[in-house]
Order: sequence, then C-alpha cells, then structure tokens
Amino acid sequence: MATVIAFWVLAILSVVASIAMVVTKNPVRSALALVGTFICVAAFYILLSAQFIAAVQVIVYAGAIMVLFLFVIMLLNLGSPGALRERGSLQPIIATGLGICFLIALLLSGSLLSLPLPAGVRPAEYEPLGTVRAIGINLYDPNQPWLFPFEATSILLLVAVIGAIIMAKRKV
Amino acid sequence: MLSTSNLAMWIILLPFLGFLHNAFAGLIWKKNAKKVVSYVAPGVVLLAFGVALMVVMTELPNAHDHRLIGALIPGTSAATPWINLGGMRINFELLVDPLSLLMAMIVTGVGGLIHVYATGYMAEDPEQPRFFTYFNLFITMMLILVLGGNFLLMFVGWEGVGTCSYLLISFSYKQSENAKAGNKAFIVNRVGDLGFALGMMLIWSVFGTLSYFTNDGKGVLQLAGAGHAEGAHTALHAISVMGTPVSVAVLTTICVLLFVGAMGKSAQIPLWVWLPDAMAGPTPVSALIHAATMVTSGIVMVTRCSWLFSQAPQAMQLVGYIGLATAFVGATIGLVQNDIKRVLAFSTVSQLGYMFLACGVGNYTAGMFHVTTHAIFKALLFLGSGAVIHSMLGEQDMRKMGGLRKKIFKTWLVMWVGTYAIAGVPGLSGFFSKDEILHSALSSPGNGMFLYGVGLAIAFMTAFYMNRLMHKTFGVTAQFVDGELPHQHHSNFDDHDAHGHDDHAHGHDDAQGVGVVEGHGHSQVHESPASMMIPLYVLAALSVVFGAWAKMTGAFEKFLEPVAPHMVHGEAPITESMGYIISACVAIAGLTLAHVLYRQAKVMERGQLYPAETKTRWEKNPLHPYTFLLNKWWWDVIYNGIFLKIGGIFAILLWKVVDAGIINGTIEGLGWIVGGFSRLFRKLQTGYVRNYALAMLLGVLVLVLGVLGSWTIAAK
Amino acid sequence: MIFPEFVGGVHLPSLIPYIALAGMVGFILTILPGLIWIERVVIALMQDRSGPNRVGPRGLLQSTADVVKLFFKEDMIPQSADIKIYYLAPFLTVMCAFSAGAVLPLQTLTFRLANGDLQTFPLTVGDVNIGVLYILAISSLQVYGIVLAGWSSNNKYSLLGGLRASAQLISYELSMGLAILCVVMFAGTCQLDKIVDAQSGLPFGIPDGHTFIHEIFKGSIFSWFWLGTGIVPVIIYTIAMIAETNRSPFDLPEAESELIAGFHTEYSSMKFAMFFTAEYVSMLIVSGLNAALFWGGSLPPLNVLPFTLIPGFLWFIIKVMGGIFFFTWLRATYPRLRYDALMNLGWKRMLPLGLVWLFLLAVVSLGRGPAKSADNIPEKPVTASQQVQTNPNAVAHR
Amino acid sequence: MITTSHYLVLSAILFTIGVIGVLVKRNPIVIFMCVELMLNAANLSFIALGRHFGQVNGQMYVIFALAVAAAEVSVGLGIIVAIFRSKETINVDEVNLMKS
Repeated sequence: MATVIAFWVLAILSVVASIAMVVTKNPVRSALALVGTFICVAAFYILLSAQFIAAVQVIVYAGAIMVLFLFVIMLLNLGSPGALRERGSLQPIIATGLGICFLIALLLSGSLLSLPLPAGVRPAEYEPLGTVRAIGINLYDPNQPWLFPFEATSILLLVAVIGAIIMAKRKV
Repeated sequence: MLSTSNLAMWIILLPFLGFLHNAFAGLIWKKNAKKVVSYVAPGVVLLAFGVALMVVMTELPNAHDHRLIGALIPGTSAATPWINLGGMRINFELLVDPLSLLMAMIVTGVGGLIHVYATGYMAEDPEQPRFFTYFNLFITMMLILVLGGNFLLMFVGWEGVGTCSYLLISFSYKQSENAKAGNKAFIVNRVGDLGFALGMMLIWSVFGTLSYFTNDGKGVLQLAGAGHAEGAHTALHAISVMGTPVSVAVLTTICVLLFVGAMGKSAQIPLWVWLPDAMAGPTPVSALIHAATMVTSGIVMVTRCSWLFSQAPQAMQLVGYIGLATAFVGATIGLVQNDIKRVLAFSTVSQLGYMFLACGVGNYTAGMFHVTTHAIFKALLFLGSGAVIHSMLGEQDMRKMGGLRKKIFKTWLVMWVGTYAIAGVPGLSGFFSKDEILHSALSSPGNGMFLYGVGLAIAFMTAFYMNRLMHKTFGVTAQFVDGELPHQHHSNFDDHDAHGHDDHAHGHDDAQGVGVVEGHGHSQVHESPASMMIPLYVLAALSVVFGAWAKMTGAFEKFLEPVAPHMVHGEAPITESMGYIISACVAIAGLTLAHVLYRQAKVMERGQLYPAETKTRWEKNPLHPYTFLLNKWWWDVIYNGIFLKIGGIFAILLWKVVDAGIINGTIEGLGWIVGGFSRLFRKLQTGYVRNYALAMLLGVLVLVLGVLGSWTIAAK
Repeated sequence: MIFPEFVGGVHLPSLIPYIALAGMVGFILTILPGLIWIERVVIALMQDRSGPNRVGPRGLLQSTADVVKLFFKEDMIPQSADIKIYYLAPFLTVMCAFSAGAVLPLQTLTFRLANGDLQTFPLTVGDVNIGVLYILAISSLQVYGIVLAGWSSNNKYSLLGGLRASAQLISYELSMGLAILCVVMFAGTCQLDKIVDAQSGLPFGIPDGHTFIHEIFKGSIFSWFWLGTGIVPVIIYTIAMIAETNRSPFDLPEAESELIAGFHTEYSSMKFAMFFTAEYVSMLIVSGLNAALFWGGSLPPLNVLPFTLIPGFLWFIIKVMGGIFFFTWLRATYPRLRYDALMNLGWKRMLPLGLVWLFLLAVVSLGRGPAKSADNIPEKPVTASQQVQTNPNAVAHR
Repeated sequence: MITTSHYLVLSAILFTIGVIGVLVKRNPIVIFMCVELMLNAANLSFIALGRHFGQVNGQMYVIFALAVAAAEVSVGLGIIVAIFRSKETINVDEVNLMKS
C-alpha cells in the first residue's frame, strides 16, 4: 500500500515538475524543476529496488549535471541578462499537438499497458540485484558483456573532459 | 625455443624496430637524436646480418638434405593468416631457402656497411634521423621482398622499396631537380609494378595461390618445379594445376609480365631511364639502393621464378636479349659521362643487364653470383666515389677533379680495387662472375657466339670507362684550386645557387691558371673519417677475395644449387680456362686503352682528351656519337616526345570533349534541374534547429503509426 | 546489553528507526546552541580572551539569547530577489544537512529473538545498503541551497560567494569520495554500520588467538580504518570535510573581507539562522561520518573495562565532539587560504594523492583476497541462464 | 498494485514532455535539459523492464546511459559557452548559420 501511495505521489510530482520545467520561462527555475524530476526518478528507482542506480542518479544527475547547468545559466546570465528571454510563435502549438499525438500513439500501441508486475520474478529474488555489490560483480564479470563497454565509457569520459576543457578555454 | 622461422622473422623485425625508433628519435632523445640514431640504425642492420648468419648456420645442413625439387625447407616458413577474403586466403609467410638467405645476407651485410658509412657521410646533415628512418625502412622492405613466402608479400616489399627509393632520391626535396628525379623513378617504376601486379593476378587465376610453396604441394613453384622435373625442358605443357595442364602461352605471359616488373625495378630497357637520375640522392642511397640491393630485386625475382621461366623459353630469350641490350646501351653511355656518380650509374645499368643475360641463358646461379659480387664492388665504388665527393666538398663533376691520388691516397687505393674488380682483372671477384656469365652465354645454343661477342665488347667498354673514371678523378692534373672549393654540401638547408653545374662559380680557375696551389697551409681536400673508410676497407677486401673463394671452393654454386639450378643446355665451343684467358685479355685491353689515352690527357689542357672547341662542335650535331652517347641515346627526349606529347594530346581530348562537353554538360544539366527544385524547396530550410526537430518528431510519429498499423494487420 | 524482541506485543526492532530519528533530531537541535557556545569558548581560550561571559553563568545562555534575537529580527527581502527561490534556498540547505544524518549508525543493538537467537540491529534511521552513497548524494545536493541562495539574492557578492562555494563543494567532493572509497574497499560494503563492524576485528589482520590480550585489542583504536587504510585517506577526508562545510581555513565562500558574507549576505533573521543551523549540522554530520568511517563509530578505543562501560552511542557522540573540537581548533589557528591555493590543493594535490592511494589500496586488497562479503547476496553473478527466459517481443505482441 | 505498465506509461509521459520541451524552447540550455529528461525517461523504463524480467541488464544500461549523459553534457555545455563567447547570444533562433 505504501508503495502505491508513494508511486502516485511521486508520479504526479515528477510530471508536474517536468511540465513546470518546460513551461517556466526562467531557466533557473527550469533547472530546479528538472532537479525535482530527477529526484523523483531516483525515488522510483528505489521503489524498483535499484538502490545503487538511485544513488548514482542523484549524485550524477542532480549533483553534477544539473549543477553544471546552473553554473552555465548563471555564467551566461551575467553577461547579457536579456539573452535567454523567450518569444512566442506557432511552433509551440504544433509541437505540443504532435507530442500529444505521439504519446497517444505510444499508449495505443498497447505494448506499454500489458506488463503486469511481477512477471514470474518474486521481488525477493530481485531485491539483491540493486546493491552496489551485485552491480559490481556483474559489471566485472568476464562472462557478461559489460566489461568492455565499461572500459570504453571511461575513455569516453576522459575524451569528454578534454573536449570540454578545450571548448571552454578562453584562449586556445 | 627459437625456431628458424622465428629467427628469420627477427631479420625483418630488427630493421623495422630501428625504423620505428628512428622515426620517433627526435621525440625520444630530443637533442641527442642524431647521435643515438647513428648508433641504432647501423646497429639493427648489423644485428640482422648476425641473425641471418645464424639462420644460415642452422639451415645450411638442412638445405642439402632437401636438395629436391624446389629445395624448400619444409616447415621453415612462418605462416600466419594475413588476408582472408572470401575464397582468398593469403598467409603472412616467410620462405627461408638459400636464395632468400643469400639475399638477406647481402642486404643486411652490405647494407650494414653502407649504414656505417652513412653515419659518417650524413653526420653534418640536420635531417640525419629522417635519412636513417628511410634507410632502415628500406632494409625492412627489401628483406620482406626477399624473405616473403608468396608473391603478394614480395609485392609488398617491391612497393615498399620503391617508396623508400622515392623518398631517398628526393631526400633533399628542397631542390626541385631531386624531387623531379624522385618522381621520375617512382612513375617509371609504376609501369613495371603494373606488370608485376598483372603477372601476380594471372598467377592467382591460373594457380589459385600466390604462395611459392604450400604444405599440400600446390604452391606455384612446387607445381612449376614438378613440371620441370617431369618433362625436363623438352616436354612443354608439363605444368598442371589440378590435373589441367597450363599452356605455354599463359606461362609465357606470366613470365613476361613478371619480367616487366623486373624491368622497372632493375632498370632494364625500356624502363631504365630513372636509374641515372636517381643519383640525385645522397651517395649512400645510390650505393645501397641503386647499386647493391634494390635494383637487383628484379634478378632475384626472376631467379625465384626460375622454375616458371624454364617452362617459357620465349620469355627467357626475351630476358636475355633485353639484358644484353641494356648492358650494351649502359656501357656505351658510360663511356662519355662526366659526372662521377652517373658513370657508376650507367655502369650499374650495364651490369644489371649482364645479370639478366645470365638469367636469360639459364644460368641463374651465375646471375646471382654476379649480383653478389656486384653488390660488393659496386657498393665499394659508390662509397668510394662518395668519399671523393665528400673530400671535394660536394663536387661531382669529374672535369673539376683530378690529381687526387696524393691527397686521398687511401680512397684511391680502395677505388682502384673496386675498378679492377668490376673491370674483370683476373683474380678479383668481378672477373669470375662476369666470366661465368660470358661462358654460359657462349654455351647458349644457336645465338651463343653473338651473345658472347657483345658481352665481350661490353666487358671491354666497362674496363675502359672505369679506368677513365679513375684517371679523370685521381690521375690527371688537378682541375681546381685547393682551398677555394665552394662548399656544396648536399644538405637541404644549404644555398644551392652554385650546385656544381655552373662553371662560373669557378672563375678563379681562369685567372690563376690550372694547377694545384699548395701554399695555402691547409688543404680543403681531406681523407674521409674512419666511419666512412672502414666499410670501404671491408668491401675492398671482400672484392678481392670473395670471387676467388666462391669460385675455388664452389661453395656458392653448391649453396644456391637447390633453388637455381643450372639450365644451360648447350656446350660451349671453348673450355673454361680458354674463356678465362679471353676475358682477362679483354679487361686488360680496356684498361690499357684508357690508361694510354688519359695519360696523354694528363698533359692536355683541363685534363680533357679533346679540346673544348671540338666537343662544342660535336655537340651541335645530334647524331654525332659523342653527343648521342652523352645524351643517353636521346632516350629521355624520345620518351618525352612520345609519351608526353601523345599523352598531352590525349589529355586535351579528354579535357575538351569528354570532361567539358559530356561530363560537365550532364552535371550542369543535373545542376539546373536540382537548382530548380532547390529554389522550390528552399523555403523549407529555415535554419532553425527546432523546426527540423519538429520534422523529426513528425517522422517518428509516422513510423510509430506505421508499426502500429502493421501490428494490427499482423494480428488479423 | 541484550534487549528482548517483543515488549508488551510491540516489535522492538521495527521501532529502531523512529527512536533513532527522534534521538538524532532532538540531539542535534539541543546541542546546536551548545555547539556555538563551545566554539566561542574554545576559541576564546585558545586566543587568550574571555569569550562569552554576560548572559547566564559563564555566558552559557549567550547562544539562547542569540537565537531569540534572530527569531525576532526583521526579515528583510531584497527588492529584486527571485522570491520563491530566495525562500526555497535555506530550506533546501537545512533539509539536505539534516537528511544526511539518517544513515549514521549510533550504536549496534542486540536483540534476543522470539526463537532465542541473537540478532543485532544498528541504531540508525535508515539502515540502507547504499549508506555511503546516500551521504554522498545528499551532500552533492547541498550545492543547490548555496547556489540558489547566491543567485536569487541578486547581489554580486552573493552570487560570487555561491559560485565559489559550489565550486569548492564539487572539487572537494571528489577527494572526499576517494577517501571514502578506500574505506569501502577495505570494508567490502557501503553500509555504514557494517563498516563500523568491519573495524571491530583485530588490527592489521592478526589472527584471533582468543587470549586476554587479543580480546583487549579487538575493535581497538588500532584496528580502526584511520590506521587500517594507511592514514592518508583519513587526512584527505578530514581536509575535504572541512572544505565541504565551508569552514575556516576554507571559508572562502563567506570571506568577509572580500564578499561581505558570501551567499547569505542578503539573508537575515530566521532564514539566516537556517543557513547557520545547516552549517553546524553539516559539521556534525561530516564529523559523524568521519567517526563511523575512520574512528570506529561506536566502538571503544580499547576493549577493557573503563571504556566498555560507556555505551556505544556515547562513544559515537564523543568522537563527533572530537571532530567539532578539531573544527574549532582549526578556525582558531589557521588563516584563510587564497582561492587559487584552495583549488590547487583540491585538484592538484589531494585528488592525485587520493587516486594513487586508492590504487595502492586496491593492490593491497587484491593481495588480501576478496573482501568478506557483508551483503547477503550470493558470490556468483546472476548469469543469463538464471534469468527469467521471457522474450520481451512476445509480450509486446500479445 | 503498481505494475510495470505504470512505470512505462509514466516514462512515456515524461519522454513526451521532454520532446515537446525540445521543440518549444529556444534556450539551448533548456533544450539540453529537456534532452536529459528524455534520457531519464528512457532510463526509468529500462529499470522498470529490468525489474520486470528480473535481470540486472536494465541497470547496466542505465549506468552507461548516465556516463554518456555526463560526457554529453560537459561537451554540450562547453559548446554552448563557446557559442556564447563568439556570438554574444545563445538564442537558437539567432544561431542559424545553416539557413541558406
């Protein structure tokens, strides 16, 4: 029962927050709303017993990525306050209409609506899969395909760091 | 455990590692790069020579155990899958047999000495590491060429040495003439390489493999050798692939195509024009690549394929005649050249012709023998001439030398040894190898006498022009003023306004008269450093003893017998000792004639046999023998006339009609149509990313609906 | 002390979180004024001043008076502030500070179950298996309060202070994480009470000889991770924790001489008090984490009589207070760092050192063999064959 | 009872909101944030499906998605800062060099 309540509360919160992110004209508020969504998503992860991912979600998304966003917003706002103002046009209406059509099409497809929980998996069996230990063991298991992508990801991150520094350096 | 194949792999790997090291030496060693490179570059090659020697030691007994067809040493080829495309399976394999080992030893041995020499010769060049990078790469490629176990690997080496040759000829690329010479060599070689490539493809389509030897006995040379053993030379159609005989015509085509490749690489008529120009590279390059090793790869290839050639008599005859013609043309041109390196270059062309002559008459062993001795004494001569040029501060024109014997006595001594070796003075190595060729030419049925006669003439001319070179360089009165030589080092960074071809750079000659001015206290002309002289001594010693040793003990012939058997079918009308006497007489006659003439020239003005006015008069007549020879039989001019003019006309045709008319017309027409549509659709391109994103969403929506629809239909 | 599982039909272990929550919040709120008083007294002592001495005996009520003052002070809001965010920021800060304390293990309680078995339960609010990660996550959220406070005040000093603070937080979080990782690697778990548990053996992996001496040193100060991980991580962690709480000598975000008061320049009254609270709560939390990770948590320094008399949670509090004293000591002693020096220290000294040390420890722990499994899951990874063989497409097409 | 479908539908809704945001907003930073929302929605469905099938794979994908998102954001924001430096604006409608 508690999970049902939690789900609905979090679902409403996350949808409202994400709508707020799109609707608000102030980018800082957008970012804040998005942080809210992210934390809700992290809470969903805990509900889905993926505790590690939940923690990482908060650390990486809320703690690092969105802070970076906030930094950039503030940095650019300092330069010219008017740069981030929004103006209206026909695009939003079309976009919203199309988006809603897209959603309806997705829902109509029926594939989303036909998955009951649990599908042959008892929660107790799945519970340990979300721990740091389980993730780590699976990640480094040579019998599973995750080891190489993991190493590749580290290279990707290194490249991204270098790229970001080069890009943002004042004098190249 | 070190197996032979692993060891053989190291022969190639060592220079390759050296190449890698030298390429990045600047990064690793910073300011010390030159010093380190000057130790590493010769070191790896000499080490490779040591490895090759070890392989020979371990394999020599085996080679004789397997003196069967092809005489391969089974299981000694290191095969790793290399190209695996559909039905095409080509291994990276090495073939370790007497022929490849001999060549490996020549390449690494002579090459190593030349490397040592080059450390002295290139010491002042700021780009020395680059030079040694190319040099080691060349050694690597050459070793791949000779050690490779199939035609494709040989082709890799073939192209690799071509590239290195190009890079090294135009090493001082800031002078346009060097760059042009490099281009010329490269382009002319392309023609030959195309022939090789075509031959290779034909081999692939006929034999279904490119390997010389395979474990199941289906290798190209195995089949050819089997045919040879079965039907000897009489029964043609003896080669059969999967039971189907291969026709002689096809074999002849293959051999001719392969020989076209050899023509390009080994500078045979008609593709020989690049070699004299290749002398633009630094002298060690000329010695290593354009005398001792790379240019002999054509002979190596023909010898390697001797089993094939033996089944195609016409092709062999072609080889012989082309070789003879080249030898003759090269020798005649060598008679009148004035640039010391060019004389040697034409001599090389001529000697290469000799080697092909040997192959053509079926005495491959003699050809390889001459390859070996020639590698030694021609390297010696080139290195000696390099020492002379080094001593003369970059001067290459013999007309401006003279009287050097006293100044650089040691150099003169080794050059003298080299000259007598190439001229065929009895006892020295050139004598034996040349005589063997001549003798087998004489034994050739039918045209033996003709081949022999021309060969003797060539030998005579060789002796003559070599002694001429010695006299003009060392003998006659000095044609320069010591102490006032313009510095003409071959570096990229020197000023090249006075690059030796400009007589007015020597204006002082006229004012002070000809003669050595000794009073300057110090002489500009100096003996070369030890790093240059020691290789010269080694090579000189080899030039003296190698031929005699090989001939007396018969070791060489025995060593090579499994791979290049004697295929001369006729009987010589004279005995071998008779032949010795005749060749010796011819050589001595040539030497003597030059000696007599140029001793006379010693007293003449400017050390010339004829006064300058006479020569000017001759040069006005393009058909006068002197002019004709000086301009290389007008060969370059004819090539320019034929290929450039015709090619030019063809190009203009393509440009005006095909390109401008048909292609451009089509393209522009299309452009008009597209442009029309574009003007229509341009309005869609707003430049706003989000508009595009919207279109993407629309597309996704359509896709989703499509999938949905298909599911619905599938459900029904 | 062993507690029964049921008392009057109430399942005691399930009450633990509520007890811990009440205890934690109550303790923090009551100790806060005391903390401020202690800090002032200690600094006065160190700097040879008299310190607070007017309100109450020995100035004990000074902090209370301050709180009252803050309560009744006028709440000023800058005109061009972004009001909603301006209000949100202090709440966020305080919330993050408090919620980080949820996983601190105060003590291990032993219960006798109904079937007679003994089972231990940690006295924490949430005994989650990602305890350390949880604290890292929460502390990474702390940035928001500060950045938003700085931004919404619409004051350049505030903004600069906020940016500085957040840059500092982000930079030092890395070193902090590395130091914590060292401990996690040795303990083989992220659960804080199990980390404390992992320090209860004999030091340096000496095998248990079951003698009196062995018993004394079991879980002693020598077997705690400050020594066990080789001192470097604890140094890194300590420096990082000071930077994380923006305390002197790393108090650049509120460098008075440059930025007035940093990100809370424009805050007054209770909102300022909230920032203030958050700062001290953070100090308590990071000290608590320090105690749990490196200083044995609720373990006594020697397992002999006078020490073992004191209950575990008191030991924990003593260690936390030691941390607070350390904070105060530093504040009294060191001048403030320059900003570039701070960043250099963080990125160029501590981060590489932490990485190298982590690597070394990884090698060491490889030598020691796999860490003892603290989580109750099978060693074997879940392989594909064990996973439920359901074709997702089949479901999608249903 | 909360089923996997609940999560999937929620994920679809969040995704759609992200899509609409990308199309509607003019501030590239906010557009970026919307992309992040879309990524998160996808991650949510990964986790939910992983849970559904009792597999750890869903979580693995999310780990990689997180790492890639971090890399993408750092480079993307770098680009935005660079654009701002050279153009003095980051309004996507003013950055239209692609317009013919």
